[in-house]
Amino acid sequence: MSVSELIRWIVSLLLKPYVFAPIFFPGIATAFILILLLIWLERKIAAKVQLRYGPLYVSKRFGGILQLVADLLRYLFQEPIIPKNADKIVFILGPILLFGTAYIPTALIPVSGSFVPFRSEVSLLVVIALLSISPLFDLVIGWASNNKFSLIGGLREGYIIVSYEIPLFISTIAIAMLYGTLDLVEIAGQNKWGVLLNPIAALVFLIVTYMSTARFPFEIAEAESEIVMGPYTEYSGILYGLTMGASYVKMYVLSLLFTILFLGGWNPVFWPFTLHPILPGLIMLAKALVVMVIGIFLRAVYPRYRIDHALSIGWKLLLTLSFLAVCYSLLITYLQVVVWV
Amino acid sequence: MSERILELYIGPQHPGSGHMRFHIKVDGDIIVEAQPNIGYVHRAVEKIAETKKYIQIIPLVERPSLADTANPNLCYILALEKLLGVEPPERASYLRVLLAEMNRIHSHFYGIGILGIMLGSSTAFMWGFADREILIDLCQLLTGARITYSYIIPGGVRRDMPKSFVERALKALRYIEKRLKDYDNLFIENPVTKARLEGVGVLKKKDAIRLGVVGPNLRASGVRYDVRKNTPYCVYDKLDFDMVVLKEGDSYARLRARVLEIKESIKIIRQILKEIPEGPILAENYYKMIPPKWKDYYSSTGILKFPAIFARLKPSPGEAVARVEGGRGEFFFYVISDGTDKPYRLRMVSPSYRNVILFSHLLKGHRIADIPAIYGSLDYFPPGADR
Amino acid sequence: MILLGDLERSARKAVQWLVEKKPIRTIRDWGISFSLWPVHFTTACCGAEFAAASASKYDAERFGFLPFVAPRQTNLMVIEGTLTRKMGEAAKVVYQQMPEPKYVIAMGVCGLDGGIFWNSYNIIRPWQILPVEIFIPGCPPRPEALARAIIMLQKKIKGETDAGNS
Amino acid sequence: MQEIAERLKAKGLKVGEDLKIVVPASKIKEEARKVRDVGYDHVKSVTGIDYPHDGVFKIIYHVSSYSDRQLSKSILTIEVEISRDNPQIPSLIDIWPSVKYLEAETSELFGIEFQGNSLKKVMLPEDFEGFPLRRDFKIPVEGIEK
Repeated sequence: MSVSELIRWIVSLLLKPYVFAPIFFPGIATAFILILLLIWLERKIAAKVQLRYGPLYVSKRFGGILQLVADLLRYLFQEPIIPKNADKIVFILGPILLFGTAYIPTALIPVSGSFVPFRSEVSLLVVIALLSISPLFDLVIGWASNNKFSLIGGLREGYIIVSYEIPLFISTIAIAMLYGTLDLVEIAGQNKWGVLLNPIAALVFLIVTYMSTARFPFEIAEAESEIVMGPYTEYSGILYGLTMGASYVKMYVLSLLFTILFLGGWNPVFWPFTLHPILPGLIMLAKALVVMVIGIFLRAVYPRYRIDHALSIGWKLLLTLSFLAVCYSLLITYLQVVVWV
Repeated sequence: MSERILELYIGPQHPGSGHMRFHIKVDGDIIVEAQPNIGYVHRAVEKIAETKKYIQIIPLVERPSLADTANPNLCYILALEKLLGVEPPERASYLRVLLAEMNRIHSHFYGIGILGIMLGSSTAFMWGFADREILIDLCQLLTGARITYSYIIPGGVRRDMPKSFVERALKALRYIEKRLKDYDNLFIENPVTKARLEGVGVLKKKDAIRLGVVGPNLRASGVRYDVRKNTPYCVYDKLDFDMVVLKEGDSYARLRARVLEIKESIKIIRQILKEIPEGPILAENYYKMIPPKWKDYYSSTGILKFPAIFARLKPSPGEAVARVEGGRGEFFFYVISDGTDKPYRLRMVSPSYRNVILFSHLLKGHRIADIPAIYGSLDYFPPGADR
Repeated sequence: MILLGDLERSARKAVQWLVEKKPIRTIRDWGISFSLWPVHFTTACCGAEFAAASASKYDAERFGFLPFVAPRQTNLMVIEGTLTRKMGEAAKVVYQQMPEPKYVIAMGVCGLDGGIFWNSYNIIRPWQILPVEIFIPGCPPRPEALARAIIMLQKKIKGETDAGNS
Repeated sequence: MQEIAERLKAKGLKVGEDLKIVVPASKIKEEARKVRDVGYDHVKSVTGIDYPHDGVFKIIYHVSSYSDRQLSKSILTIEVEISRDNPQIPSLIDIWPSVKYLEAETSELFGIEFQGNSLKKVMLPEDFEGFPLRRDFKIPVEGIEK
């Protein structure tokens, strides 16, 4: 086993789909770079709307793009304070698990026709199930830091999680009916624009992505002006950095899912290119970026909802809309089967 | 039953409350009892005033309500002029009202900005403070200072209006009116703002009167009381503007009342810029005491040096009361002099101190998320309250 | 460097040696200096000018100066104006809650020696209770003065010595 | 001003020409109730003044009206004198609730006991002893005039 063979074996291992995808392309590396870009973009867009510059002198020529690198460095070298009466192990593990479990669903998201890490007939259901793991750690964080404001923040996070997950499930089922399959690769392969098929489900899914990642009108769990930083009040240093990044990772995953289900995956790419592993994935990433930019633009537009407004939207509005979406897709499938066949 | 109640301290560091602390008893999300704990910025203006000469008190009196400094200065000088028995010339009164109204506009923008950031809309905060800077530039052109003008002195004002002021002011006011439309679409008519403010912190008319509330909070509950209309001072009787009175009395009405008052103040400033008469800006008997070198300095630059008498100003023994409609409400001054060059007793009641009583009355029964909404809508300035 | 004794102490010594070396220290100082987040702690009336400095016209966010909410995530404390006794206790508590690389700017002439309220019975000087790095004169100081103070603090963090006459 | 003075005299209040009523400390409550019935519905300020040489505190209530248009143009002054060594006065909080914080501040800074006003601590820190606004509470003055 000479050295060159060893290197060649490692490289081939790295290029295997089930290793490359979760670590590099739709997985941790791109998500990490994307977080730094996204937060910088959010501050710049909010600054543009508010007639000012936003972060600039960090790297003047590139318009302050290194601002997030500076913030990350500060978090790294900041003293992580662990309060005396907080539950130590849970206090430290909370943000790490929150950040970690937010990535898991990318393991099932296909990059192109042939290049998918794990393929299964019910990959859509698996992704949805994996999505609901990471919000639980908000509750854990809220409870572990033994501070009144984080207790209330964690409780609020609990209310909101329950109120947005049911419409999420129902709207995905509604759109899956129209595709006829639960396998993400086939859904993406059909190149059909889900938005046109069932616009109600698309609307519900979009609102849920902004609700689950606390984008602006629904930024209630860590509402600054009411309960300081919500569940993350006691966190400092890199632990806080992880919690802040976790919501952006969740938005990244949800917007990838949104592009596959509603924006037709790698739609404009025709047959011969779909086998190329990276190109369709990049197009999908571009569409996901558009969805994310809309999400972060809301910071400059909306004030914050109160907890009971958000819950009433979640339970009353979104729930009925998602049932409507199911009936709508039932109607279409019935028409397709009976009338057109 | 008691262990259901959670005791919360929304303290001086908490973003939901300025420089004060709320002792809140919460049952679930509903506030059972709220007690404000103020005094965090109590710097004893009344005790210091007894150790300062009359002219030194002007900057002292402005510091507590820094967002709205022209009105306490005007109120103190009106009380002092009653003691001294001196009358400012016509042009000086017009300049005083001009500065007071410009200060009212940028104080209201300060209030809207703070309400915006309390509700979470950082754009309303940034816009509020951006448009405030336009008015501050105008005040800087007129008085030379950003927000602490000390512009009004016994018998008149310190500077005349520069030549370029009128058309720059009209240009700025046109820009502000255009900007107010943007505020309406983005922040005031925003469905989320309406959801957060409508029906929150309702102050009924008889409660507003009973609790002695002042300013836009009072007029938003339907009480027709504005010092500029009820007892006009300076030249307010010659200006026609109408009092902004709304009926609902909730936080949304208070926000709208402030925006409408900005429009009224713009109308007043336009009239002043049209009707301001020519003439001296300091009372005749004080003007005679200025040395000739400073007189032609004044005629060339329009900047007035104090006459030497102000250092040893000694009003006759007696007492005087004055009230002025500030941005946040009614200032009330009560000056007692015993013939020496320092006042025997200076009583300053600022509008925010009259509004403190509202917190424990309004916060009961609302949710935690309503604390910033109500706090922001009352436009409460803690240094002004604690003096 | 003898790696004797328990692992904990030697690990800390290793980290200390590593961080004090030239390359890592400059990166760390660069990172900290461009991400100075002041805690939301308005002590007195200079808060109006502090807000104007971080609003649209003077926009302190160009230097990475983002007013932030909780003491745990911030590394700069700006004492805006007069510090009364009651507020002094609160300032001490908030300062102790902030994580380690933290700096204090005393804004306004009241931070120097009490300003116009020098003879009030309820006033203490910030430098009596907190280690103040930069003093800003002015009552209230103009927003440009606060921006200049931030630049001076950034120079001081990066170790460019003559922060005084920048 | 004249017709306001007549309206007050009709209600049996001895009013000076500059709308000032001097009231002994014992009868403050009934006078206040009469003034409120005339139409003065809120208190603008409660001022304590310390006269150490003749050993007396003067408490001055400035009262005005929101609801009555004609009365809102005037400010009525009610002056009360209490002895300096045991400053006790019944609180007017049940007549004018707007007096709560104004009385609390005067009581804290002067040491005057307003019976019936539960609010005591408003401005000063808990561990502050002495009553600052009294004339005998000295604070440093400008250098040369020591």
